[in-house]
Amino acid sequence: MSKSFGVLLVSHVERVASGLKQLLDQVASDVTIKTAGGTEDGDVGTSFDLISETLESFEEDNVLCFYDLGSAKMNLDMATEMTEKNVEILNTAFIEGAYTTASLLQADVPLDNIKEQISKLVIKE
Amino acid sequence: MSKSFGVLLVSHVERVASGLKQLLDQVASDVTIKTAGGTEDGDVGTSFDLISETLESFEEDNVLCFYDLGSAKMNLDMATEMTEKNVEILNTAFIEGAYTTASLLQADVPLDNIKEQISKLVIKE
Amino acid sequence: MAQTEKWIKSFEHFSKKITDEKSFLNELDSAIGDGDHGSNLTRGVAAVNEKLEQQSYDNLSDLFKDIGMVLVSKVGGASGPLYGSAFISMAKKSKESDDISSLLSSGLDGIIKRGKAETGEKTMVDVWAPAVDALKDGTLDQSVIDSALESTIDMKATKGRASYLGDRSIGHIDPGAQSSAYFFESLLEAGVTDE
Amino acid sequence: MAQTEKWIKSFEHFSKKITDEKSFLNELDSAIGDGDHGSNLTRGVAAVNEKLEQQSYDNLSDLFKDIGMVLVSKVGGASGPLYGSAFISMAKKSKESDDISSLLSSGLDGIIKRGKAETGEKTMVDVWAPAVDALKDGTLDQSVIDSALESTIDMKATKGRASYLGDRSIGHIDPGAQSSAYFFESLLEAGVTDE
Ligand SMILES: Nc1ncnc2c1ncn2[C@@H]1O[C@H](COP(=O)(O)OP(=O)(O)O)[C@@H](O)[C@H]1O
Ligand SMILES: Nc1ncnc2c1ncn2[C@@H]1O[C@H](COP(=O)(O)OP(=O)(O)O)[C@@H](O)[C@H]1O
Ligand SMILES: [Mg+2]
Ligand SMILES: [Mg+2]
Ligand SMILES: [Mg+2]
Ligand SMILES: [Mg+2]
Repeated sequence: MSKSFGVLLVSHVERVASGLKQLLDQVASDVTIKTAGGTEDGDVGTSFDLISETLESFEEDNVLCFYDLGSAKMNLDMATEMTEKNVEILNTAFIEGAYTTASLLQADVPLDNIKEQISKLVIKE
Repeated sequence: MSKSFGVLLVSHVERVASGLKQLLDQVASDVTIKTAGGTEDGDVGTSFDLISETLESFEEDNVLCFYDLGSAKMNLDMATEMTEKNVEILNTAFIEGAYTTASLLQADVPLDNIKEQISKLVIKE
Repeated sequence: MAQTEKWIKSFEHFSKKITDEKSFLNELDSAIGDGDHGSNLTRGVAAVNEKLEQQSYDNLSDLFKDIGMVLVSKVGGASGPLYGSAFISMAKKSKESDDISSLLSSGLDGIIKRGKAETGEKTMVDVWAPAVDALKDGTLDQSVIDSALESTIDMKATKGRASYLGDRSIGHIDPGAQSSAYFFESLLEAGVTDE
Repeated sequence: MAQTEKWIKSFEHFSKKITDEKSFLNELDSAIGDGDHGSNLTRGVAAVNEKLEQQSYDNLSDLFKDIGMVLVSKVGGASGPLYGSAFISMAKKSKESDDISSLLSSGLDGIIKRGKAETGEKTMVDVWAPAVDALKDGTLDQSVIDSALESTIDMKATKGRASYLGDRSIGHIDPGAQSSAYFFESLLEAGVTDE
């Protein structure tokens, strides 16, 4: 845990989430990046339990979350309401927002600047 | 080939491309969706050869392409210049743009309307 | 019959309808979504039934909370957090009231809080809202449910997956509205709504 | 020595520099990118060398075309289509001219067409553009290359991966500018630029 923010990637598909992590790890090797992809049975969908467990498993107190489609957001919202962690859900383009954020976290850019920079990637809500 | 447009997904990571196809297949079972993810060795990156071969392999004459990061776009541009196919590269959020487009192709929405609908997802270039 | 038992009875009706109509719900969802609404809810209600068999309840709050959490955990689609939030919201409300229209009204609040949909956006809210209104007036019956359900056909979806389809979402029943219709029918059949 | 041989010689120098400095290029790319620029180009030049060993060339156009296509195919990162487009563009140009500054000028055009970067965006263009200008004036030497390379340090990247870093891209040498510096040094060393 060398940065104060962790990143959680929530996708309907396990491979999308874990593949995206692979992409981000290349540019943000010191950022903790975790995934909650698919349902617990490995189907397409999202799992509140998986999201919650993954959130709790961060050493970091602050977690920035990215998601693919709106129904993932609802599970994320619920998990956020039930955790002690300081969670922020970003409504950016999933891959592009997560990529930019991870790059900037790696470079120790402050959160406010990151948010400003990714504000042009907000396409949801 | 039951629709006049195919969809090509180009990602730096094989799993992201194939996972996204899984997500789109659910909502667009009659749309031909193909992927060119990662390099030919399975590393993170994109491959001009893989993109070109995949483009050629479409039965459809018209292919709509989505990509994750800018360097994928360059390989896509080159492949586009070298094919006889009618290729259009969309600069939308990768997952969200491809998802919306596939859904609308499935519902036989004309291309112009699709483009208008995804214009708010354009975040690149 | 105690309210708790009536609610359990009602959930049994709901389970059966969902499970029997799984393919139909999937079909509705195929037209304007990803085709899994029936499968999602069938998985959810099966898990709830398992839970209810193991447990006995002497108050509505515990019952609703368990139903809600199991649905949230097991459904896997948008309808999981939505129905889940309805029950969790009812669990809270039932600590201060067992009035059926107050309960379901807070269930609706839970859905709206979670999904941010208003009426007219072609979602389950378009069945829940008129049904709750009718409950308040004491006029909830099958015809209220049917016409609420049918009203979703001409709507254009602006929330949920169907919203990606824009105008092409028009002309179809919303799958979540259909499952919600089953939900309110089950309440009527189990007599939960009789005071 | 014929131009073709000089160019092959030059590419050998370039290959050796890239391969020797692979880790350094990766390091530069780690700071503002994904850390693979050295590995990408090493893979690319190795594949070109294999091709050149199998083939003999009596004209620049065939040579450039083969180098360009192999780089496009094998590099796997942005620098593949960029260097590739430079060589493919030079292949076309060499059919009408073997003037070194005309050739490299069209190489630069190829890069710009592909990457849409202007000077000042912290990319390989910031070495190519001043180097081509100096070639036209007959003033290209190591110091021109060095100062072009160093000029990228203070630039903010607005193209390529480094652009995601915004202001944080400032203070680092651009990896593609570094490999391009090797490219022009190799031209000097092989005497391609001597008329
Ligand atoms: N934001 C929302 N607000 C209210 N209801 C919604 C919302 N999003 C989706 N729904 C309801 O959920 C139903 C779809 O559920 P389901 O198929 O299980 O989820 P998913 O779309 O994730 O596959 C829709 O038919 C709609 O009634
Ligand atoms: N649009 C562009 N125009 C010109 N040069 C670019 C552009 N994008 C990237 N580059 C160059 O490519 C280099 C990175 O190459 P490389 O690491 O091989 O590719 P990738 O970024 O795909 O990993 C950068 O340092 C820069 O010089
Ligand atoms: Mg569904
Ligand atoms: Mg689903
Ligand atoms: Mg790189
Ligand atoms: Mg790379």
